[in-house]
Amino acid sequence: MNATDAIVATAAVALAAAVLLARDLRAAAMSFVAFGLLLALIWARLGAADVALAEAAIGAGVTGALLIDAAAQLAGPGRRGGRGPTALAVGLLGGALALVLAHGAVSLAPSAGEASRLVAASLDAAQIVHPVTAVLLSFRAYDTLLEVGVLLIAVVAAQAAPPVPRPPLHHDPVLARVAGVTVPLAVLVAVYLLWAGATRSGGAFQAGAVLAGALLLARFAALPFDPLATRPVLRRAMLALGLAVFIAVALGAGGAAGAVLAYPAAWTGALVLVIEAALMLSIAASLVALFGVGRPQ
Amino acid sequence: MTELLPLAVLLPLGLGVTAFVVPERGARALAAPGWLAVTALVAALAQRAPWPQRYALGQWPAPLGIALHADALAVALLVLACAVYAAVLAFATAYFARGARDAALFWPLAWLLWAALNAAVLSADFFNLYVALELLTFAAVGLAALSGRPAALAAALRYLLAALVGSNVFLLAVALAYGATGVLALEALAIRLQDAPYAALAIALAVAALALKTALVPLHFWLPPAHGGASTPVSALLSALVIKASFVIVLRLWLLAAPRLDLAALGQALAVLGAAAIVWGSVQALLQRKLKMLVAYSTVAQIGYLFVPFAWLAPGHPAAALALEASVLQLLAHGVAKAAMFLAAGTLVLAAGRDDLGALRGAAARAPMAIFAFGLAGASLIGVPPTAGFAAKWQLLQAAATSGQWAWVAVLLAGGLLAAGYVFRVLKLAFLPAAEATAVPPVTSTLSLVALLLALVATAGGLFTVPLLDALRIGTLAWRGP
Amino acid sequence: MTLWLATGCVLVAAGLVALLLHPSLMRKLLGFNVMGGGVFLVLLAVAPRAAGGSADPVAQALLLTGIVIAVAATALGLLLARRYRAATGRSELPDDEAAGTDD
Amino acid sequence: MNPLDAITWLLLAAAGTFFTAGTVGLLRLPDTLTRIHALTKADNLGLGLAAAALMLQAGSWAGAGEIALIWLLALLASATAGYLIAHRALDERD
Repeated sequence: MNATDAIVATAAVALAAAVLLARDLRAAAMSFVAFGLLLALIWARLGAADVALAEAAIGAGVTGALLIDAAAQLAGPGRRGGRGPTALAVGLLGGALALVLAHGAVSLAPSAGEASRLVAASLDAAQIVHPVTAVLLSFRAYDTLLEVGVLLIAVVAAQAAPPVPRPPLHHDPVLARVAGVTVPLAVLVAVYLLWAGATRSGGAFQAGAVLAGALLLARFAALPFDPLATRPVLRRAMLALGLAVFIAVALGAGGAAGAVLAYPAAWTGALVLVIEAALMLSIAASLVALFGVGRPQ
Repeated sequence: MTELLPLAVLLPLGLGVTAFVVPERGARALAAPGWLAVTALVAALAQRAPWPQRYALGQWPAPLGIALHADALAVALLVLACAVYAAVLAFATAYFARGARDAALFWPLAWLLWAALNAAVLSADFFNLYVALELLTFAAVGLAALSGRPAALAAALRYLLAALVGSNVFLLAVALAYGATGVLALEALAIRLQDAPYAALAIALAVAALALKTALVPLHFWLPPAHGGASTPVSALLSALVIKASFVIVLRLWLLAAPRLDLAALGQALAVLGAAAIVWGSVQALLQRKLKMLVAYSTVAQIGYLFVPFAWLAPGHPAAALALEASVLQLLAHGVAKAAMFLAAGTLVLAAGRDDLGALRGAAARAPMAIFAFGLAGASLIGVPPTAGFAAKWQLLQAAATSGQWAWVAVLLAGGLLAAGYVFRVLKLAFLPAAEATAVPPVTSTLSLVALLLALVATAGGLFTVPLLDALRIGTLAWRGP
Repeated sequence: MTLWLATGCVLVAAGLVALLLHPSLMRKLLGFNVMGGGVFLVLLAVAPRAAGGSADPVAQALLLTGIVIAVAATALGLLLARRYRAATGRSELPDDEAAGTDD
Repeated sequence: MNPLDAITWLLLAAAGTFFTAGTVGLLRLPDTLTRIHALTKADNLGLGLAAAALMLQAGSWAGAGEIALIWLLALLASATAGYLIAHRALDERD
């Protein structure tokens, strides 16, 4: 343990307290963005660059934006805190859980790390250079496939209620000019993250989150760039594209390679890139859909 | 041809994607061929004894990759899902108006839920179980919110928040287990967990999370509004299948990941909570004033029967095999009977024009088939011979007798009596003459017919207990541990 | 690692308490996210260390999956909560569970 | 300590001072418009100093260039955000 780590850890706990205890919801949501960025810093310090990128883009970025966006609508008179005895009981329970957990986790004998040793030993066989990408799209590709399903279900489930009317977005010349510069730049960054994922940190999820940011900014700034403003069938197809391509490759390439979710060795790189590109588009479209932002008027 | 295992997940997943993209008309037309395809696949898979069958996805053997694992327990749930979906899809075709917004969402979510169910029961990887549970939760929450009415939204939110607590606790268990062992594959975990300190904490956290998702008393608070307030085909899916999947994962962890741990205290606790659920859920069902809420509380009670066998579910216990059989039979019996009962109850509500027990007066004349279906399903829940419910409860009684623990017998008898109480309360009202002339448009007989057919399956199921248990060969499911 | 473990456990407990106790829907979702961050921290802290100072790739992949699922859950929860608010004017769930089923 | 490190430390200390000033301003100043001053002016300068400190340590021209680019983007973002918030604040005041 060193001093920097101690400061970061203390700050994380303090920010969590700010998130949970802030008097108004918007302050809580803003604190959450700071909390997410601090978590990203912790992941970086722990040597998890991929997670740090994802936390910054998705955890702090997308989640933070969603929370700030919702804060205005969800603020209410609302009571604060729980009901006396229940609150005390749950609080004690929480404290006890933290102690037991901490004790339990600390007393874990460090494991031999068999799964991660196998990952390191199998990278050549998998034909993927970056270990995290290899786990996500080869060794544990099935997790990723189902996770994309989770995202699609969230989008479908979110349509279960009539949309909440929003105040119309106004065209703003300054925002439009700035967005005109940053949106193409963000698209470029997204494509770079996607491309980089094959050999180092990055990948479809980080890229998708950045692309979603670009699409939302374009929409807020009323730029003429809005690929999602199309016929409902096509929009739904775009949302489902990632999962559809993933399933098709799992079965098609799997058929050629002899097992579901296996890749023929010579084609691994190309197939992984195809899946990731489709995932990026669908993830971006899903995140935009989950924001529930309509077209500006 | 073990490719059938991953296909059992990917096929409904693909159907869900298709049903989402095409217009409602197309999704509706997909229901029958889609069901046939999945059922044919499951039937082929069920023929593939000896179990368990395993499949290494991407040809990466566990613990590097993720393995699917089809044993008797998984196949039992796969088959149950086929049966329940047959009825629910047929019911939904008549229930939802063509082109309606809720129908357009029901079809994709129903297929995605099926994929999630199959994924959850087939997975043999601790983290993959977490992802499958999330898939299941999101689909179930979306279905619960389907109507978009404020009550449905509140129920869906309560369900989502409860499930999210469970998800985080489950992930915490995964983290502890991974830290202790360095692997996630359940069978590899089983070997390494026995030496790990705090291994029991990881399993206990996971079981607690799953008890919340299965709505075991006292963690059942979210279930009645979500199941009772949803659209009728959704209620049937949620009550018959969704909570069963999380229960199957409890059994899966118990049998596959933790056979070498001493979990006797945890097992006793689950059994006692199960007994409490039987009594509390039944009493609440007796007190309800709405039909679908009554049926939902009956689910709370019936979940108790799933957990009582944990009193004997320890390696080497003389009643262990009986207890396991009791759990699996109850899983199947309640699945079919409760789906039938919810479909019948939904039909009765439609026929009465509102969901209120008082409005049931005269229902026997208005919707005789639905009342008959309700009664038959109720008989299975009570445990009247020769229903499937009787077979499950009989197995449970035998387990109690084998172990000489007679207190459980009292709980089981009380549960049966209370169930008889709430079922007959409904039937009595239905046979009273109608209080006022109701001006409700008649309900299509398809709805009643589907409910009745499923109720007949529940009734006749008990006659096939012996061949069923033979086919499942549940005894071989028991421990490979010491 | 002990430091990060302790931090993770504190976040788990704090988030869980907020998730269970706070009546406000949005604060419950904030609690869920803080708790999730704590769980992720515990996971990465107990995971085996890979050579060369970078974290265990398996644990990293699990976290990436977890982060995406968490954002999907948060987005779905917020959308449902906003629609519930728009329909009823409430940003909290009613105390009485039976009240939730009245149409 | 070599001179490069010394300058880095100096720049970082200055950056810290400006960030602190900006944060104090954000917390203490009376209304939205004056708070934006604190944020956009003091924090941007602080960020610029920190970026300069890191550029000295980047070790390559390309790395230093990336940091400079990030600083420019942050400037653009905060200027736009400041403008939008001010606009909104003025709207609400009317």
